[in-house]
Amino acid sequence: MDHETIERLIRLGLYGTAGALLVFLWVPLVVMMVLSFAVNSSTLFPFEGLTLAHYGATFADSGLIGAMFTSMAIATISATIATVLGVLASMALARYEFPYRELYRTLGILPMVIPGVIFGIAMLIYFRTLLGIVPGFWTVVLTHSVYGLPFVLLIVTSRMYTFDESLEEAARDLGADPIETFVDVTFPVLAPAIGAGFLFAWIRSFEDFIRAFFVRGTANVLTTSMFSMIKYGTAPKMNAISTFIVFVVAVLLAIAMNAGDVASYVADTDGE
Amino acid sequence: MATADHGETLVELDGIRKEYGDVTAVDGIDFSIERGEFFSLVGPSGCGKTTTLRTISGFESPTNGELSIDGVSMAGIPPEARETNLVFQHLSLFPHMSVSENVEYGLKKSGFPDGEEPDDPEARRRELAGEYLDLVDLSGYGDRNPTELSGGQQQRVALARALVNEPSVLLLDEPLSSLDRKLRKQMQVELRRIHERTEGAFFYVTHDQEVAMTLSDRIAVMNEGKLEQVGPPEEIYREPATPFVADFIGDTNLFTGTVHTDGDGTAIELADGVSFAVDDTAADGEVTVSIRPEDFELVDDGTLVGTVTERYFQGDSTNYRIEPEADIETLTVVAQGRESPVDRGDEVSVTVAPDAPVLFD
Amino acid sequence: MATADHGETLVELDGIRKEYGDVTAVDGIDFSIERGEFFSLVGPSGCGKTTTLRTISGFESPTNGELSIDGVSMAGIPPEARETNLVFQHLSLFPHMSVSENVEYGLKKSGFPDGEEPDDPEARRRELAGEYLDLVDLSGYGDRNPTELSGGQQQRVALARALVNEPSVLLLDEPLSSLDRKLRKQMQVELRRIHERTEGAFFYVTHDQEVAMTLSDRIAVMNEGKLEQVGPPEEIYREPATPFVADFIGDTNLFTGTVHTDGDGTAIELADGVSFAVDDTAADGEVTVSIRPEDFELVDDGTLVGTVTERYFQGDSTNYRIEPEADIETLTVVAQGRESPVDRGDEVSVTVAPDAPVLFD
Amino acid sequence: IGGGGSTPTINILTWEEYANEDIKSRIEEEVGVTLEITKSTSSSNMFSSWNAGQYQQYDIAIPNNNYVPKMMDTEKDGEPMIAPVDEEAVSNFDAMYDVFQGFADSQFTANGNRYGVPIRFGWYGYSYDSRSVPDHEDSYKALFDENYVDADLSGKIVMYDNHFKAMSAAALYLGHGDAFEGSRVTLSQDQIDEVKQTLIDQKPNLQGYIAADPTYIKSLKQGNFVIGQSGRNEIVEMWSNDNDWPSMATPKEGSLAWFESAVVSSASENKTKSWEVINEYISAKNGATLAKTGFSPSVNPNTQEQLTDEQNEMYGAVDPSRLEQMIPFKAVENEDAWITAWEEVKSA
Amino acid sequence: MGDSSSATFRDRLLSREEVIAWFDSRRRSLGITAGPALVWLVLLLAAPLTFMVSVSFVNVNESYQIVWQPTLANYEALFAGGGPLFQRAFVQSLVLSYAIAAVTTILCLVLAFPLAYLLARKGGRTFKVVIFLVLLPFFTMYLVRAYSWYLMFGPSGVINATLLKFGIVNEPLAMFSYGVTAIIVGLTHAYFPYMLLSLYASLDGLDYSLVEASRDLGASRTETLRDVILPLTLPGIISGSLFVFVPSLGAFVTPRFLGQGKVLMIGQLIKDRIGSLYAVGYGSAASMFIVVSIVIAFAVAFRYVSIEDLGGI
Ligand SMILES: Nc1ncnc2c1ncn2[C@@H]1O[C@H](COP(=O)(O)OP(=O)(O)OP(=O)(O)O)[C@@H](O)[C@H]1O
Ligand SMILES: Nc1ncnc2c1ncn2[C@@H]1O[C@H](COP(=O)(O)OP(=O)(O)OP(=O)(O)O)[C@@H](O)[C@H]1O
Ligand SMILES: NCCCCNCCCN
Ligand SMILES: [Mg+2]
Ligand SMILES: [Mg+2]
Repeated sequence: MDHETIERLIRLGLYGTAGALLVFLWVPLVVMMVLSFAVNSSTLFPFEGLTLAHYGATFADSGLIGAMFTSMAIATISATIATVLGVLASMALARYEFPYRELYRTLGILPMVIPGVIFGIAMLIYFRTLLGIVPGFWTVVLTHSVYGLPFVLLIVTSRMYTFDESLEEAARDLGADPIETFVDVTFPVLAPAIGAGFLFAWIRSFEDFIRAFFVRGTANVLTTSMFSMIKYGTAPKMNAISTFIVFVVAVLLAIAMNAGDVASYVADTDGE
Repeated sequence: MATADHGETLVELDGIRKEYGDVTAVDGIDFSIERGEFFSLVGPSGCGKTTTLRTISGFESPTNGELSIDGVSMAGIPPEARETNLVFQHLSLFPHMSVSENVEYGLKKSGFPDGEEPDDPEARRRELAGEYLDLVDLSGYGDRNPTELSGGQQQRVALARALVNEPSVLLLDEPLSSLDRKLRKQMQVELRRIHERTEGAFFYVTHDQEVAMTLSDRIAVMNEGKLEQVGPPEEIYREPATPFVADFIGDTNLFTGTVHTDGDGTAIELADGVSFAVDDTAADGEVTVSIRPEDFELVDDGTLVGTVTERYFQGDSTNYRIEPEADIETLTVVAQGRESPVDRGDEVSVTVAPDAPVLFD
Repeated sequence: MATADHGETLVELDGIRKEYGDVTAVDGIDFSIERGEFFSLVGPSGCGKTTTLRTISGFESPTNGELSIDGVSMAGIPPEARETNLVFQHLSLFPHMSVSENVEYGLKKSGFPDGEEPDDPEARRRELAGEYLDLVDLSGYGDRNPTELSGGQQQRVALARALVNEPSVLLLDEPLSSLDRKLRKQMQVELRRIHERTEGAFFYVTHDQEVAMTLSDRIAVMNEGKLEQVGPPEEIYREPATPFVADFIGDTNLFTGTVHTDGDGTAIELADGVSFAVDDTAADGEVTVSIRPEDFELVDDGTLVGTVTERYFQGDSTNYRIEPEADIETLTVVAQGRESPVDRGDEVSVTVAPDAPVLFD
Repeated sequence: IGGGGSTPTINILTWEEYANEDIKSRIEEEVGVTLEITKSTSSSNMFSSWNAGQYQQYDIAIPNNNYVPKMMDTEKDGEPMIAPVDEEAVSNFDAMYDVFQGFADSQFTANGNRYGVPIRFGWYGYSYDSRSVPDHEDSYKALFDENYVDADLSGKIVMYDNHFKAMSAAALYLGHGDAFEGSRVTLSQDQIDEVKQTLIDQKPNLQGYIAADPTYIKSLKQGNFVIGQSGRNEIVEMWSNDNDWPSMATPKEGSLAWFESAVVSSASENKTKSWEVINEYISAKNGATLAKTGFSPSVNPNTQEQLTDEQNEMYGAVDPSRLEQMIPFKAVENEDAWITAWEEVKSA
Repeated sequence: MGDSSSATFRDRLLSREEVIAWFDSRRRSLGITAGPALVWLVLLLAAPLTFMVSVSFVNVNESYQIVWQPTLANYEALFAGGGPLFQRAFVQSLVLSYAIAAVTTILCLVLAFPLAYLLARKGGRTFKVVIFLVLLPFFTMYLVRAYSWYLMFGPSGVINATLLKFGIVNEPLAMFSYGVTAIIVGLTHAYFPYMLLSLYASLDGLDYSLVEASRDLGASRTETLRDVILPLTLPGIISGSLFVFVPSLGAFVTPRFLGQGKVLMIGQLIKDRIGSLYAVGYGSAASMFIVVSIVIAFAVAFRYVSIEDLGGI
């Protein structure tokens, strides 16, 4: 076989694997979406026809929709806290040398890599036994604000490292004081990374089941509702709500990817 | 614009010293920049040029020494309050602002237009920014994003942004080093032109001695945190104060030799039987001597005989490496003009006009 | 090593054309590289130099045309099977290998030492790598990590890594562009020296015409995917085939004029009353003429009169911009040597030796 | 349309059927409260979440009877976590089958206080698809002994994903019925090990462990398995949906009977209202609806008047005397050892 | 008029200078930036984890109250039970979890590499579309992804039903039943994007001319992969592996639904203990093993990678 043929085969192999992977990533989701419109909502065969009834039932389920709004509220508050803390911490890490800096950084990454079960339990016994706080909405917010921090930290610090500090000096040089410099230059330049960090923290909170499970108290969040839906085998609503979420995320992601270079923030936070 | 007002001291550095922990970046230097002049600071990488410039602009405060601008001590004055503006090596244009917004930014921060409440300050700034974009030949580019411009155009935006504030001193840190050769040549000409059209002094930092020589009214040569020499380009090139300056500014041949003075005048002996008459009598005994490649002349009966080992054609001149018979360093000799009188392997002899060698103790 | 064996064709490009979608990067070029020669390809950015080089090394296959090395067609031969080696612009030293391991890598891949089972192939490779590190003056640096070396040293490692395989052609893509001026000059000298000590041809790609002229046996000038001229540096500089070549190689003044031939010989008229005698009779009628800055002579009674608007001191020469009285382009004139006979604002007149102007149709 | 701001909210942690809209609105109207019902899927979750602090957020929980003593034992600030029954508020108590009144006395009473009120009941055995599993004498052997029924059941058996239910079945199969006699289930360590080994040996034949009743029904319908440990209510539900092929078996070795019992948190600010709500769950009308919804009989025999004959046969008039041959749910001795053994089964 | 405006200007100037002075103190600006997160992390991460450590050394009594008396009982309980050590539930479950996490990690690595390589080499529209297709599942809820596989697997799940429907098989295939395979597939699907993004970041940062240099020096494609690409993308491989391995190790939801109760991973074991017995001591002690092994994994990993290289996530 000559060189060109080998090249072609290798290329074919690469594209083949990549294509197969996309199929792997998508098939179960597509099946689920199809099932959300199917009368028989738990498997494709025997196929019994199409219906929108599952969607009707889902959006009529005030408990489920309420839980979704609770989750959104938790995600928004906790991601905001994580973003504020994370951006400040990133500035410290990127700009200053200080004792125990590595430890600080490691501590900041840790919430992301501690298994949810363990973090959830630790928070539960901490809130309950040590602090005597009754778990609920706010304990989930607190837990998720810590959980979301690493995502902001990682994305923003790596953007920070490539941030050209001479931009700030240029602003100072042109007559801006430190605060104006931050407002006029630092923040706008970092904004896409900060936005990406917020988005990540938001999604991590919104999709978290296990931490919320332990510390939610009587608050109903979407994931715990979905969890019991799966456990009870209430597939129709589960399919419908899941499909709805995939759809919303797709639209938002498409908008975000057209508006800014989300892909590079997610995939390659080194920036350019 | 116009009419530089030379002769009056604008910036004065007095014993400026800057230490970073153990590192002494700038080791006590004094010089002054005059109103309206084009002053360059040159030296090898790491010699302290940027540190000096950042001290003037206010981003570093000196460990020791006094800096004053326009007679006012700058101690404790932050960068934004100084009458200096900087053109950064990597330009540092604000990527989230248009070209015009970049130029307007300094105006806005300085409260321009000040005094009475003008009708539309925004428009006034935009207008002035436009004038400065004209100055740098970028009319009509105001609405673009900086990233949509070529390297040379970005360079000019950076200039306009700094110039629009009409700083007493415009500080430029290697502004041309990221450009390619053609553009660099072009921008050199532009810089001179712009300097002439504005009133402020330019303080230009570079390790490229060619650019500095071409552009400057005066040059300061720096090495390892210390000043070696300050003066106009011709003086620096023709009368270098130290071997370092001779070597750094232009190409040169450095030898060690002994100075003998007798009835015939002064001569320097580089090795047994190799000696040249010299006019320079500044030094005596064991000396270092600098002879520029173009100061050698290929003659039939020179005192220095050697073999041509390399010949580099350079278009308007030809460069030779000559291995002398005597036990001295390889020579670099330049023959200017179209003629390339000798070739590799030729045995040649060279001589030097007595006014050419420069001696150092 | 030693004894270059010129005259025999080693690499032959025949009608090579490379398209990327709509872009024609290389537009049908033919040239050949001879065994042992130092051949440079120069041209402005984007003209197709790298594409040509990558075609030779096998990283691109030509859309049309034939490439052969040593008489063998290279169609379908992958890079690893070609007798070429590359020195990359950004060096591309393996950061996870020591200097010596970098140099040994190619040996290992080529199965050196081959034939019988040697006692300790590892050691044999290390030894040979050591020899090549010697060649590039890096003995004793083998155990370092490439990142622990200076730019110039890294450059030499890259050379050694490519040379150790004793390629028939060493391909170099802008290998000096990331170095600063002093180092670049130094490395030029090294490159020539190393080329002489090895047997292979060097194919050197650059946009820096100065370096190409200094180093090459022959130069090919490329523009927009096409070859403009191939020849030795002197020929290219003195007898450029096109205005593009004249302008790209060295500095020049380009004018349009009319050629008149009468009893006195041939003369070219640039404007009313401004004409020079010329030896070149290659063209006729309306022509473009190229006159190098150093070919003008400042004289008392030249035909071309103008005012000095700029004066750039350059050490061994001085550059003037002269605004002619006649309606022609601004001149660039170089006065070589120590003397700087005129100053800004002076009225001067210049003349040109008849053998200097080059005419183009 | 209620009284607005002054209506207290009663928070209940209980099984899904208790949230039935009809029952809920009737109770809200009758008692003058707003019910906030959180669904739970297991008694152990009800217990552990209350223990973890949620007793402060709920007024009522309705776990299985065996968890009531555990809750009585659990102290918060030196007091039991749950409050004694407000006898006056639970006026339907007397209408209950005697046997449940007896259980309440024997299991839920300490220091002269009663802490729990039974609501509905049922029992566990196993059930199977009569189309593929031939008739046989009801015995746990069907689940554990490969040769007991004349069919290849390998990979078609399910068990409960619950240490108490699954291990009890194995213990009964092994003939350790006497361990279920006292006030607690008392298996010796050796017996626990034997149970464990039996379950481990059974594991390769299992299709899986089933965690929730609806999953059992769905899976059985889909034919994923043909025989499995189950509650009676699942099968009754299938019968009422016109699936006549499932059969419910009451193994001769003994069945486990449960009755869900309501408790009120000691932290509740509306204890009386809470007991009134509980009382409503065993009224004739609500008890009948609850029975219908969950396919499990109420502890109040008066519910039969609200149901059809067919309904009564399935989940209305089930005589609790049948429970007397059965083994009531009870707390286990040495639960740690049970759980350890169970984990070993699951991880084997 | 003019006076008052200049007065306010002066005030502004004053406060502005104060602010500048305030910020110019390095310690203060360090405090402002590093401080809040530090407080947060100490109060909501370090403190709970430390407390968890101490809880792992105490017992819970019959009234389910913590008895503050140091004991090793919880650690003993982890290894309680008869038979050889490796048959004890905790050990088995731990080993199984490690094995599942390891296989998942390797699968993700092997599958993600080609795609990451292509993405890093290609730009333009295709890149955008593909990255969109990869990111979308990544941004949808984890639970949804696990659930979608729950539909696919099982004796009558979509895969088996489809195979049966088209007569490809007569009996549901056991390999598509719930169990370890299903868990690994589910976890791979769930955490694959982490690996992809890490690898992508690292491959994208790889100077491709190094690959060409290797080819130029005579190395074949596979040799180049082994000698150059893999060693140089090691940080990406390691960070991607950590981000897949660690959550897989402690996974709860996926094994819960895709294991059909027959598989007990360590996350479930801990959760169930707490759920049924409120065995916080036992749960804490078991957690220590995971946390310690994660810390060790990171300590080892950080000998090869710096935290900056983890940027991809
Ligand atoms: N913030 C700093 N901390 C420590 N050392 C520094 C710092 N800034 C500069 N230096 C050191 O001070 C010396 C002078 O640095 P400076 O940047 O002024 O050199 P330079 O002449 O501008 O060099 P170049 O031509 O490479 O830009 C160098 O040795 C440098 O390493
Ligand atoms: N892979 C490619 N795909 C599309 N166009 C390409 C590709 N590689 C090169 N080109 C285009 O081909 C032309 C020639 O490119 P090439 O890199 O050969 O130029 P060059 O002479 O080496 O320039 P430089 O001096 O800037 O390195 C350019 O217009 C370039 O944009
Ligand atoms: N269909 C719901 C049945 C509820 C049964 N409760 C059973 C309690 C046994 N743990
Ligand atoms: Mg500098
Ligand atoms: Mg190129």
